[in-house]
Amino acid sequence: MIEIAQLEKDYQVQGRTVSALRNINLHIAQGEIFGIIGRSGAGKSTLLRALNLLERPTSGVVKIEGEDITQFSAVQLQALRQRTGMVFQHFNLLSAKTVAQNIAFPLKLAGKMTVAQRTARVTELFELVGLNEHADKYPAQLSGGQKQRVGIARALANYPHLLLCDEATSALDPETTQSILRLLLDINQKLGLTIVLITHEMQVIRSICDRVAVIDGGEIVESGNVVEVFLHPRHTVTQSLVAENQALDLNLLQELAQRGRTSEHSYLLRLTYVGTATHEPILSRITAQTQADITILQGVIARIKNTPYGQLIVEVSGEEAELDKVLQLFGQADIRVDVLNDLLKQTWGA
Amino acid sequence: MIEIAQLEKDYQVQGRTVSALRNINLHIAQGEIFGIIGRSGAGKSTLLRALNLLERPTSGVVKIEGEDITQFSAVQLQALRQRTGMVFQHFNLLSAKTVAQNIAFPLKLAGKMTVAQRTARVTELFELVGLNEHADKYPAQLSGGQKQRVGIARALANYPHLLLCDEATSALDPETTQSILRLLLDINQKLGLTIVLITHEMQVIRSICDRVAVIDGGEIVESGNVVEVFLHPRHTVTQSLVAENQALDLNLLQELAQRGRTSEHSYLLRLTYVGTATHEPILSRITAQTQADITILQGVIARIKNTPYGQLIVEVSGEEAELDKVLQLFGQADIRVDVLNDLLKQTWGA
Amino acid sequence: MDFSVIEWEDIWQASFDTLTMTGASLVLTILLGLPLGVLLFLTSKKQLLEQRGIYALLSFIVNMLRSVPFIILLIVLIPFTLFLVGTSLGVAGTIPPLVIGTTPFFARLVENVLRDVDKGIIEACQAMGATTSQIIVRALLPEALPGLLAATTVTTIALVSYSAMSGVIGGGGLGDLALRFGYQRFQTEVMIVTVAILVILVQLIQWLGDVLVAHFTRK
Amino acid sequence: MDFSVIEWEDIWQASFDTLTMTGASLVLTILLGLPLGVLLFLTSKKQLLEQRGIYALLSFIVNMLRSVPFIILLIVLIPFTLFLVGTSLGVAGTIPPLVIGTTPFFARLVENVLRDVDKGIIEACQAMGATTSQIIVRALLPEALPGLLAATTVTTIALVSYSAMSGVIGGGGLGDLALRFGYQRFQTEVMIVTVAILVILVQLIQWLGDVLVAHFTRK
Amino acid sequence: QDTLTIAANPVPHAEILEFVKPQLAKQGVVLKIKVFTDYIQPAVQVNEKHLDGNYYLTQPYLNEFKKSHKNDLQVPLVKVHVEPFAGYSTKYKKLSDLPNGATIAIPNDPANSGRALILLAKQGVLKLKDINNISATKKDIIENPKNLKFKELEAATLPRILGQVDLALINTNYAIEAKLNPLKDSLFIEDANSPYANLLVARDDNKNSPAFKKLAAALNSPEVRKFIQERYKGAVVPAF
Ligand SMILES: Nc1ncnc2c1ncn2[C@@H]1O[C@H](COP(=O)(O)OP(=O)(O)OP(=O)(O)O)[C@@H](O)[C@H]1O
Ligand SMILES: Nc1ncnc2c1ncn2[C@@H]1O[C@H](COP(=O)(O)OP(=O)(O)OP(=O)(O)O)[C@@H](O)[C@H]1O
Ligand SMILES: [Mg+2]
Ligand SMILES: [Mg+2]
Repeated sequence: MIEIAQLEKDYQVQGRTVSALRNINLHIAQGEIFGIIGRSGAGKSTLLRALNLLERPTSGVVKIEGEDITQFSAVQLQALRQRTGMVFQHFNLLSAKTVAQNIAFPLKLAGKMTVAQRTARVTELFELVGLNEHADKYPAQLSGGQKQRVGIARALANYPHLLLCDEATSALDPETTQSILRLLLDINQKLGLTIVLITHEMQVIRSICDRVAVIDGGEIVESGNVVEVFLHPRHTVTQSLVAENQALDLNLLQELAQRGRTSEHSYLLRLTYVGTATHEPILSRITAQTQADITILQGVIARIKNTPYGQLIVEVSGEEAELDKVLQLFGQADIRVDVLNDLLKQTWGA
Repeated sequence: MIEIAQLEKDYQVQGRTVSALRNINLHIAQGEIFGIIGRSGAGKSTLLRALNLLERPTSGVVKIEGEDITQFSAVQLQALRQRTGMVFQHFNLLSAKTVAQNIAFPLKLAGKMTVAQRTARVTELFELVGLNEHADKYPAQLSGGQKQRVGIARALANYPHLLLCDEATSALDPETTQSILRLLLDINQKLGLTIVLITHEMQVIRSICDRVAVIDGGEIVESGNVVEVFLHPRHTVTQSLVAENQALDLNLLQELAQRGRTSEHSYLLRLTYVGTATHEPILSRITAQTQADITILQGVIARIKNTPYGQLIVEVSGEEAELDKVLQLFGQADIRVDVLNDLLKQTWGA
Repeated sequence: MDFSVIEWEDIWQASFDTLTMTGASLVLTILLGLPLGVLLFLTSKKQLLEQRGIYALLSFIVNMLRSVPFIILLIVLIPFTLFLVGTSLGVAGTIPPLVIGTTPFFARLVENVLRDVDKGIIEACQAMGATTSQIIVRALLPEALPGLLAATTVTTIALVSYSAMSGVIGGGGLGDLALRFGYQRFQTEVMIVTVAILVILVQLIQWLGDVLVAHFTRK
Repeated sequence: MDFSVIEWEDIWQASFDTLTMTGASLVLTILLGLPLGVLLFLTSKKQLLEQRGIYALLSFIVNMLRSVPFIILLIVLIPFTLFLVGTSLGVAGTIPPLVIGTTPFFARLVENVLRDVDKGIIEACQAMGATTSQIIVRALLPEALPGLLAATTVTTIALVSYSAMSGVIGGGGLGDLALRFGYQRFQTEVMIVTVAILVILVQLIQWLGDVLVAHFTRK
Repeated sequence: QDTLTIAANPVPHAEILEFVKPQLAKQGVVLKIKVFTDYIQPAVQVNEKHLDGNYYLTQPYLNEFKKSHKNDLQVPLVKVHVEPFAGYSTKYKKLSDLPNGATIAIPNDPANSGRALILLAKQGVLKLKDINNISATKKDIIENPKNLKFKELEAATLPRILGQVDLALINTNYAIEAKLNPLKDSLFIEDANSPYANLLVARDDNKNSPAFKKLAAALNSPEVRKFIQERYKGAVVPAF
């Protein structure tokens, strides 16, 4: 679907050249939901906007469905863009049109529907994003999240093949976010819609993305399957981004250290298990087989898209021998174990 | 600090009167960090904007530091607003001023600092929000998150007593969000800054808020300590908002149901434990004392501001007697247990 | 003051002429000036159809027409007017020079108004695959409507005041009456009455403009 | 064509007069029109200092001045001009009527430009406790600067073209020269030269305006 | 029925034409009057046959016009009236009282500025290169012993700024409208046989038409003489 090669983008700021994207290479398959994450100012929006040439790259190739769109004529580009939906970070709604007219706008532009079809489609979209009561309001009369939903409905109106979302749910509450994500996933599964989305909410990536790229300082520093990247982040930026609620909470460690509970006779472990292992009563069985005390200090057991996973920080304390046994048992059960004692010592020492 | 009584706000939409806020009563103490959550369009921004009278309420009283500000003269109101910082949902930066000038703007307005002091303060704020390199850019040349950080720096510039944040971190990645939250918490602790913040990221509430109000359809439907509200949400709206990654994942249940694993001889339980209980190796001890298998299906062990807590969905299977014993043991250990079997049956039956 | 000297029939006729001249010229000015202003905007720097050459040319023509004093324009255009409407005299003969005099002015105002439309909206249209003409007709102009109405109000009032000069070619109208009687013949009464009518007319135009602007402002 | 008949000294003097009249009037028009435009904006509906009465009054005065034909204004203002600058003749005598003729026009353009400033920015200033005058001086005007510069350009060119009428009171200038010699004395050469200079002047003004607008556009 | 479309200045030309209109109607001629405030267009329009004739030109101005337009299609039929030009002052009673360096306002249209300078020359306050050159300008002054300064303004403005100058030369029609009495208030005035008689002008091709003959006759009728004398009380003098 999308192939990007050697993409570069520079901006001119007061005479100086500032590089916003460097040597971007990316491949996104048809029907995939692809996430882009990165720190603020990393270049995510710039990259996304290069996919429909709202931002012309300084150099490089952007191929969509096999064709290099940087070589497209105006007419070809228009045709491509009509098949591409886009949700903007700042909404960009037409302030002089009502909510209904905003959503009908791409349909009118394409000019392929009768008035009746259009009305039906708009009504349908209202239902999907939950804006029924607001049809006749102007954007200035909407709340932030309502505007964002109008933007989403507008992007979906014309049954796009490709959907580009720039923080499409950032102004939405978790519940509405979930319902929008379900909607996107549904369209993706039924119609094979390819979605490229930027988000700061890791939960969004976990919920619907197949693959994810991490961008930093204008470069892709890591990319791959979401499960892989999220459970075993390699680059420091990725680690800090996905750390949110599953990596080690340093406050917690400090507290433990101060209480002096973590002795020589205890391990601080990070356990990671993916897939079916999650639903086995492993932890309780292991506990039953040893004399060691296992305390879950922090952790999540959830799923990334369709893959269940668990990541726990546990303290295992007991006799030396028992501890070894526990480690062994974890190993047999296909649980990845990282020993964090050193980290703890650092904190303690500090 | 803030006392709101009987606040009402109506909007006129095409001649009709639409109620945006109804019978709002609220008390926020000095030095508190107060969160407001609710679905998109609930009335959060409207409420926040009433606190500095950007939106004049239709009726009701807004008292700040004991004085009813709806009765304030223009001059009084200006003085109050100079002591109040505000971060806008849509940033509202001055497009004709550079980043540095935007941040210096409230300082210039107040006119209390010398040029040198101002420069020093602006440099300090740059450091705090991490925008050093962007001082001379204009807002149009910034990424979404960079704009938002300028907005935050501007709101903090004048050492406000009260800070109003409307989704102040919605455009920021988790890492930057955490650093901004730490910054706010720091100011809150050192200078006693009162903060009222709207957010859609429950993580933000968990990280720094003391109390939270849930608003729906223009009314406050629930409010209280964050731990209380988040762990035992009473109102359905609250439940669905905080459900995100800790309530029952229906997909998961369905899967379980289909696999037929959950038999008559098993319970599906939600365990909730708060405070010190979290750090006791309770689960492993109980496992050791029974023959039952305990599988953690889903859950979080984390902390809400300074309170550690855990909420797990577990499946306990084994002999009838063992199951009863497990329940008993949980009870003794001060763990709140909700039996979810019925829910499961519903899903199964469906 | 002796208002009995006033020939009310003349005043009525002059009012009618002013309305005709202003009305007809306004319609034509909008028909010509709007596209011209849009073109100026589109071809200018960093805009949709950036075209330095065309912009420079259009801008030059507009500037030229604006720099020629209106009376000279009236005269220079006589052959053209004659060709166009068959006479260079009277109300009909005044309309072409009025239109040519105000069109470039209106076009500049249109250009300025369009420059203030949020760029994000143009981008959104582009992202939806809109053609340039769709962007103009369906987004740019509707978004700029309040500004365009305000510009039209300013232009209409300028037209009323320009039409006073039409006496040079026998155009007539209130302004001309004020000039001929009030100025050249020192009949203060006529001047007061005509100016009063002009003031009322302009007041009405501004009021209508304000109402329309308010009605179409959605921000 | 025989350009040797042209008295270049006259042309030089006329150019100088035009520049003086336009320049001085422009400065005064901005000094008066900007505050007036700001006031119109502030007191209008739904704005910072909404005041129906004051708006209606200001709007009426502005409309009245705009509806009086310029020549009549020239005459009516003679006593006032005399009082102000000691003479109602020549270049000095032309400036007050020019200023009074263009100020209301400029004020309307200013009002229109200010209406397009993002309301969110005004709100942000209010939230920071800015006084109304701080909002105007430090936020509203800087934000509207490109628009204001464009309006100033339009006004300057209007002034150049208005100044052609100054001959009525002996004002002189290029437009007057074009009229009296080029038109009334059939000296086509003079007309061509003066109009050419006017075109160049207007072209320069527009170019300068465009450059400034581009320079101060930050969006 | 014949129709004649005649261009005229508003005062007194248009008024005199209005006066003869009913008379002509009786003789089967429909008279249409086009009022111009301008001094050029009426002549140009006649040349280009958009109008049948005009009534506002004086012989010197007609000559000048023919010269610059290089044709002589326009032919004077009859003289109708003279608007004697006069000098006024609010400060001085006699021309000889004018001080050195006095400011004199004169009209700025070519028809009248030359006329004003010639009148001044005839009064002996200055000398012109050619006293018969009706399009003389300030540049044609060869002697100016009193160092007079000239301000050129639009004719209709002159009465309004009389107080600001030492002397103003004003067309009688404007003087009268401004409530000046050309006979009493003026320091000097053109004599009756001024070359500046206003003419009824036709073109070569229609000068002999019966309608024009009738109009010419009507304008030189005793009724018109009486009308002019009664209405304008000396400010406009019949020239036939
Ligand atoms: N100017 C207005 N005119 C009419 N209705 C309005 C106006 N402003 C807001 N509303 C309506 O009032 C309700 C509350 O809006 P508000 O902006 O407070 O919501 P919110 O809770 O902040 O939502 P979000 O999370 O989406 O920002 C919404 O339904 C909105 O449509
Ligand atoms: N028009 C511009 N001129 C100059 N620099 C720009 C311009 N647009 C963006 N930049 C810079 O390019 C970098 C990348 O911007 P981009 O908008 O792609 O970031 P982002 O990853 O989307 O960030 P965010 O998450 O904050 O939205 C930023 O440092 C930004 O300041
Ligand atoms: Mg971005
Ligand atoms: Mg909101």
